[in-house]
Amino acid sequence: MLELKNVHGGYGKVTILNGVSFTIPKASITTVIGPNGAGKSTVFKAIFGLLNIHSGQILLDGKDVTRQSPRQMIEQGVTYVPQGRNVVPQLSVYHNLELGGITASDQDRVRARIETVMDQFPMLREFRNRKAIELSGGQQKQLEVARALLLDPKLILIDEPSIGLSPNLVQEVFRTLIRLRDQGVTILMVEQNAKAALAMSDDGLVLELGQTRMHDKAETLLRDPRVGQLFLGGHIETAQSH
Amino acid sequence: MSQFLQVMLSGLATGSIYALVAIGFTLVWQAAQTVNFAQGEFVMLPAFFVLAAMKLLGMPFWSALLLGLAISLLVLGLLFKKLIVEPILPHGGITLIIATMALGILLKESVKEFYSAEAQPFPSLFPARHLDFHGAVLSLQDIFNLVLCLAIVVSLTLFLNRTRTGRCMQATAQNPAVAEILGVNVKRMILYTFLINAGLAAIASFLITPVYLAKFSNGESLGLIAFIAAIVGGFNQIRGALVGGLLIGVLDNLTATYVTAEYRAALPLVLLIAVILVRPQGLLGTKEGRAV
Amino acid sequence: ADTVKLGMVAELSGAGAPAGTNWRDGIKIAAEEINAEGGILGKKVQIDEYDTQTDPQVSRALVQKAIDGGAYVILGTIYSGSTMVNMLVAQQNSMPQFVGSESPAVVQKGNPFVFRTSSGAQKGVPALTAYFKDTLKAKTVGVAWVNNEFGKGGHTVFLKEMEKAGIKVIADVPSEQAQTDYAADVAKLKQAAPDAVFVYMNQEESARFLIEAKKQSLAMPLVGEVTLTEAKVIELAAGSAEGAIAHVGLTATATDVPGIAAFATKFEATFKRKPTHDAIKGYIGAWTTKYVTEMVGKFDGEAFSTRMHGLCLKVADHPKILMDTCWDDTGEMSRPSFMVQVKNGTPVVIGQVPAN
Amino acid sequence: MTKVNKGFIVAALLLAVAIVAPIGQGNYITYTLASWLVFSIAAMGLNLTLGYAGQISLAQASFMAIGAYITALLTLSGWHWMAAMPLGVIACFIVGLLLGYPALRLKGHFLAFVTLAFNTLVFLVLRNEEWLTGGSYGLTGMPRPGFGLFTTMKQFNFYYFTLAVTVLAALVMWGIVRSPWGRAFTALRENPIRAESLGVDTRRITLLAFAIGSAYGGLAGSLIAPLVQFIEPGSFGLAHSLRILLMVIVGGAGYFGGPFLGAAVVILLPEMLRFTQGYYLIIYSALVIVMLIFVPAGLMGMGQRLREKFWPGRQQRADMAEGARLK
Amino acid sequence: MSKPVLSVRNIQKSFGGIKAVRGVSFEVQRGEILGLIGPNGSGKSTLFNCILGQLPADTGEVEVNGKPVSNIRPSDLNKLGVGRTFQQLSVFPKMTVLDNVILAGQEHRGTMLSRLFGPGDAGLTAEAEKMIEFFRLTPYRDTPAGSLSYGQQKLVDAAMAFMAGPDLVLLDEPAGGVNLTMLANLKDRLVAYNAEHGTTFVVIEHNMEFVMSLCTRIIVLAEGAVIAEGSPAEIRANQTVIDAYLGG
Ligand SMILES: Nc1ncnc2c1ncn2[C@@H]1O[C@H](COP(=O)(O)OP(=O)(O)OP(=O)(O)O)[C@@H](O)[C@H]1O
Ligand SMILES: Nc1ncnc2c1ncn2[C@@H]1O[C@H](COP(=O)(O)OP(=O)(O)OP(=O)(O)O)[C@@H](O)[C@H]1O
Ligand SMILES: [Mg+2]
Ligand SMILES: [Mg+2]
Repeated sequence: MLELKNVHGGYGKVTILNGVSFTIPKASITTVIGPNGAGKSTVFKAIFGLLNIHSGQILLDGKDVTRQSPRQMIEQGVTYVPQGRNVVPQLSVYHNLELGGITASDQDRVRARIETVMDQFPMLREFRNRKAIELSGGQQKQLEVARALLLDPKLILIDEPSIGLSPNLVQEVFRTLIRLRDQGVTILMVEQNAKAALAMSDDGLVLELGQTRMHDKAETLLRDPRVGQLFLGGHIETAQSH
Repeated sequence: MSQFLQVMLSGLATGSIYALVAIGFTLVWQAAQTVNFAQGEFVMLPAFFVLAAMKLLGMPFWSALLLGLAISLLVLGLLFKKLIVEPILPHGGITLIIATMALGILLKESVKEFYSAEAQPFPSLFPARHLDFHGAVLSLQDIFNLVLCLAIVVSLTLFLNRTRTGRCMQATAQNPAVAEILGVNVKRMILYTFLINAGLAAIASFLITPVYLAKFSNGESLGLIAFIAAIVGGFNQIRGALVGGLLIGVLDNLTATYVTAEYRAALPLVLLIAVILVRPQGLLGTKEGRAV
Repeated sequence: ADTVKLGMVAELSGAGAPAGTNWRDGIKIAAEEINAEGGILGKKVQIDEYDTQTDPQVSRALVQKAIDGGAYVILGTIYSGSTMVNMLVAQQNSMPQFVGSESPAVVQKGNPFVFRTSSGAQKGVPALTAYFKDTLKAKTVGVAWVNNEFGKGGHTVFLKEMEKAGIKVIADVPSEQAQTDYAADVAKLKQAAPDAVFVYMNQEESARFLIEAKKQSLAMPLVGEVTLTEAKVIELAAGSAEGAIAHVGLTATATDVPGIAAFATKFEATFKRKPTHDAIKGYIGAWTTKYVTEMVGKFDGEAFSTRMHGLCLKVADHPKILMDTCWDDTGEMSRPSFMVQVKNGTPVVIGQVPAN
Repeated sequence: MTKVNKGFIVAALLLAVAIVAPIGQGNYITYTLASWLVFSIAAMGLNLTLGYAGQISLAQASFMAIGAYITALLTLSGWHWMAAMPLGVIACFIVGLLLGYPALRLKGHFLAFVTLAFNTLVFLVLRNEEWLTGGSYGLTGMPRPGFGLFTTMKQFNFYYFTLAVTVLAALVMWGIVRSPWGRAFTALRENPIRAESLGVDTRRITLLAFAIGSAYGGLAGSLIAPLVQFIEPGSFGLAHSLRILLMVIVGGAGYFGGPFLGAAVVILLPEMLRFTQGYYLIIYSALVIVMLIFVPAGLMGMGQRLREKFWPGRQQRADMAEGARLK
Repeated sequence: MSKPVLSVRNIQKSFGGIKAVRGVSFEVQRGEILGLIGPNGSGKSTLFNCILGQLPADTGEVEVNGKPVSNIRPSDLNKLGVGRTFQQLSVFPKMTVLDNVILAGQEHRGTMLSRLFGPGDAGLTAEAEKMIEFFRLTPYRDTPAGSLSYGQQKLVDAAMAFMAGPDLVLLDEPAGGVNLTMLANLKDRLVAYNAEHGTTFVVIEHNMEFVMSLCTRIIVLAEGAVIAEGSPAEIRANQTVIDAYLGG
């Protein structure tokens, strides 16, 4: 479905990605983990056409999509939820949602979808006429996640959806992702909440210093002691014991 | 009494002109989050396009007007966006502001060098009919300006808030990065903004030049007053420009008539500073929401 | 060298550009004519242009630059604010300077090197007193003036003159330079209803004032000094200038003066527009340079200035001076002048005022 | 440390250039160079307010006016410049402090408006209060200061006098921006809310940014008075404030050397273009636009751009040297 | 017991029609690590902002060490020894990481005047470098903070909160986006600070593992009001909390 071949790229003069290669199969969930600053978000930007790629290739369904613009990526069924806050501050919640479907030709369908996601995240319905900037951190994140679900993407790139979400909503988001996968959507996700994320994923990918270090079944990674030690907060248990 | 009425009405009429130019400021702000300091020159220039078309091409007035509008859209809309806004906008507002200041000088000096340094008469779009209200005189043009201004404010507000394109333009201005990843055609939205702005500037130009006369330096004070009007009304609301413009027009005339002519430029400013300090977001402006 | 440099320092850009460019173009015509007649003392005239951007500080720097560049006389500036500064530099370098400024202060500083090309407001405005008093028989007047150094000069003299003549000034309305909205100004005058109004502003301001006056049907006679009836003002104000009256020193419309008619024709042929009085002033400045230098017989600023004081040039001997002209010991200038009124869209001479 | 040393060498070189620049030049060039120095001082002040502290001010020319009029009035009435100047500077400091108050409530273009209005007010007061300021005729004939045997009546001497003042002013500014204050100013620009929560007294820092910037405007004004020996309200209008703003941006806002470069471009470039006659303002403004398109960070940012252009080599990510933990 | 480090009484705050905080009161004793949890939009951040003077509360009083601080400005509060972090990224983007961290400490050194004449780094470089080292940011010492990754900026923010040597620190979602291993370090750091200096912490967090293992006491907010309070174990077992927040 999505394949990265030895991608190098970065910001300005600095090279951040030093050869990232992986393939993810269709209708699967792959979680990317790695230390802060490893280049996880940068990989997403590279895929979505937001990065200066020096070399390498990105293939979507076998088609070369290296250096395509975000709009072209959206046209090919890719959506992207970046890390951090990404709302249009002065527009209402509803209009922010609507922007999520702005590229769709069938606007009635988008409107119907909006109703559905508002059922899923009731807060959005309650606050539909408020400015996005006025929402709390987690509420804004809900808005963003909901916004990504309005089109019919075949690939969702979602960067740390759990930041700022309360535990029950994290579960809700994960459930939604699983449901989407079951419908045939491919999901590539970054999560620091890695244990929970890997537990629901098919595959896991470890990124470090801008390189793919490991790529395996999610359970395998979860059980790998080195991974646990280095990236899953291995000694949280030990800390708990005293 | 008739003096007071005259001053009020004239103030409103002038104010509507300020408002017309000020709308451009608020529009560019709402759709690109920047300030075009060449706005005054944008209003000065279209009249010269028309004059040039009449003088050099020998066109009749009305077709020259149309040609002037078209050239304005091309030069002040398309070219401005392509050559100046697009390359500089990513580097931040203040850089673009300085660039537009330089552009203002460029336009002004070009008109002076290539057309004329002297003021030129400009035909009026309206018959010179004057209406009498209890001893105060108002021209047909004044009334038209007021009505048009109102209509533009209403339709632009509706367009920006009620249409999807309008909201895409706002999204582009407020958070271009997000607009881009959602698939909004950011460049096109910016183009729309500047095309509308150019159109407005051209209309304002055709309306005011018969009275203000066509002169290369006309933009200086007009741009400044309109900028003030936009701020006072509230930069993030189109209708703020209307209120700000009318307020300044009236205050200026009242000051000059009843208080002081030497300080006529100052008193409105002082009043407005007071207003701004009480309502930092401008009269009709809305707060920008949470900061923490 | 076989050329002599004239330093033309004027307002070629900024607010004063219209005046400055006319001044320059008048000088250009003069330079061509002078060169065609063999130059000054056999040397060709070369005009060095310096643009002050209507900024006094820049004008000062540029007079300095013109002097560094070897100019023989300075021609300019027109705005009194600029002249007041840069004439100090010319004076320090004993450099004769012809200015287009009309502010009284220019010739009151005891600068022996500065010479006017038109008479100052303190001469022009008093010439009007008789008109207000005897012709219009005004008991009360209003004055609408532009609040810059140009307008202020005229305003001060006017108030003094009216007081002397026993005419009451019942409305005193200052306005800003480049002002566009004259509604309040005219409304005030209308309310006060004086017998006549003295209008003392620059060109476009005059035109805008006249348009508004017409709109509010201001009924009393509007009388100005020089600008009010200039061709440009009439063109700009269109029908609204009808009936406006002014006292003018030199006007391109005084076509019964042969020199002026010839100049106006040549100017229009060259520049495709009508000359203003600034153009005529520049022209006269350049020609006077030639005449007086040749009287002195050498290029010597001190001698030139000494010769200028108390000098009278007659058209009979010096045709390009256009009208008989005299300079006094302060550099002030006098020559006969006209009263002009706009009739059917053209200024018509309605009377001559003798030199004062 | 090496960075500081490099800056020091550049500064020393520039100073050397500034010292020899007027030698063998005419009065006019010397005069222009002196006005470059004066405007550099004014721009330096605005650079602190705008470039470092991020507070938009469109009123720098009016502080030059205040400094210039105070100096002019006092020196005309017989004071020595050395006594008059501090008064002008202090007055500007205080007025700047007051002008800073709106900045505590207002941001962005609202602040721009208030400062713009202030500039207009100062202009009107100078023009209308003729009894004090000479109105639109201005004040003329201010004496240039003398120091024993060294008199500055000559253009040449006055230039060196101005240069000395400029160097002192630059040293003081350097002291300010490299002290913790400088960091606090930048923090105010970058993220005032976070700065406040870290103990930065943003009110005081905002006011100081205005006051110090204005004091530099005042200093420039007190030099303009004896330099031009004529001042009038029109020389301190809004257009001149914008010109100083242009200097700051063109030079590179927030760079220490920016104002000097910017002032040089804004003052000297038109001089160099003057041979193009009427077209020089057109060419000049077009050049400024082109420059902003290609080097938006101002001329000071250009060095960096050029370095990147000619030494395009890629750079490794910062943490590469640490090595991977997962082998 | 001694005076509470922080005492909050009846804080209320509405935005237009929305009652974000509806009369919250609590006390924090010296040396406590208090957790503040609750669903999105329950008013946690708003409560922090009211306590810290970033937003004016509609009603209510706040005392720090027995001193009323209701109308005090954040900078003065910070000088009383109260540090904080923000929920959203909040660094000085164009300043280097080192400058960010030094700035956080410099305002506590000397007076306004001495800072003008003192050394450029206020003598803080060594201390700041140690802090940077701890958060594994040494390679980024001279990088502008704005070009760090999300998690790295979060760490810079945390580092800044510690630079002033605070008495009381309020942390708004310190764990968001931070790698679990680094998070464990952060937790150790908090615990160590708490043990060594008696520093008191109030932590807003949605990462339950982190909160439960770190805090000594937890307050749960929902719709602007306190709905539960107790030890981690009690909270974990509380059905209301499970329904409103933790989920099944
Ligand atoms: N805009 C930028 N400009 C320059 N460098 C950047 C930029 N964004 C990120 N970097 C650098 O790129 C590297 C990788 O960043 P990235 O955001 O991809 O990390 P990440 O793996 O997503 O980390 P996190 O878990 O903290 O989100 C970091 O070292 C960071 O310093
Ligand atoms: N400036 C504001 N204007 C309007 N409403 C606001 C504003 N700030 C906060 N609110 C509202 O107040 C409520 C509480 O917000 P707050 O940010 O305190 O929530 P929170 O508990 O921190 O949530 P989260 O866990 O998502 O960060 C929310 O409903 C929010 O929409
Ligand atoms: Mg990331
Ligand atoms: Mg929150």
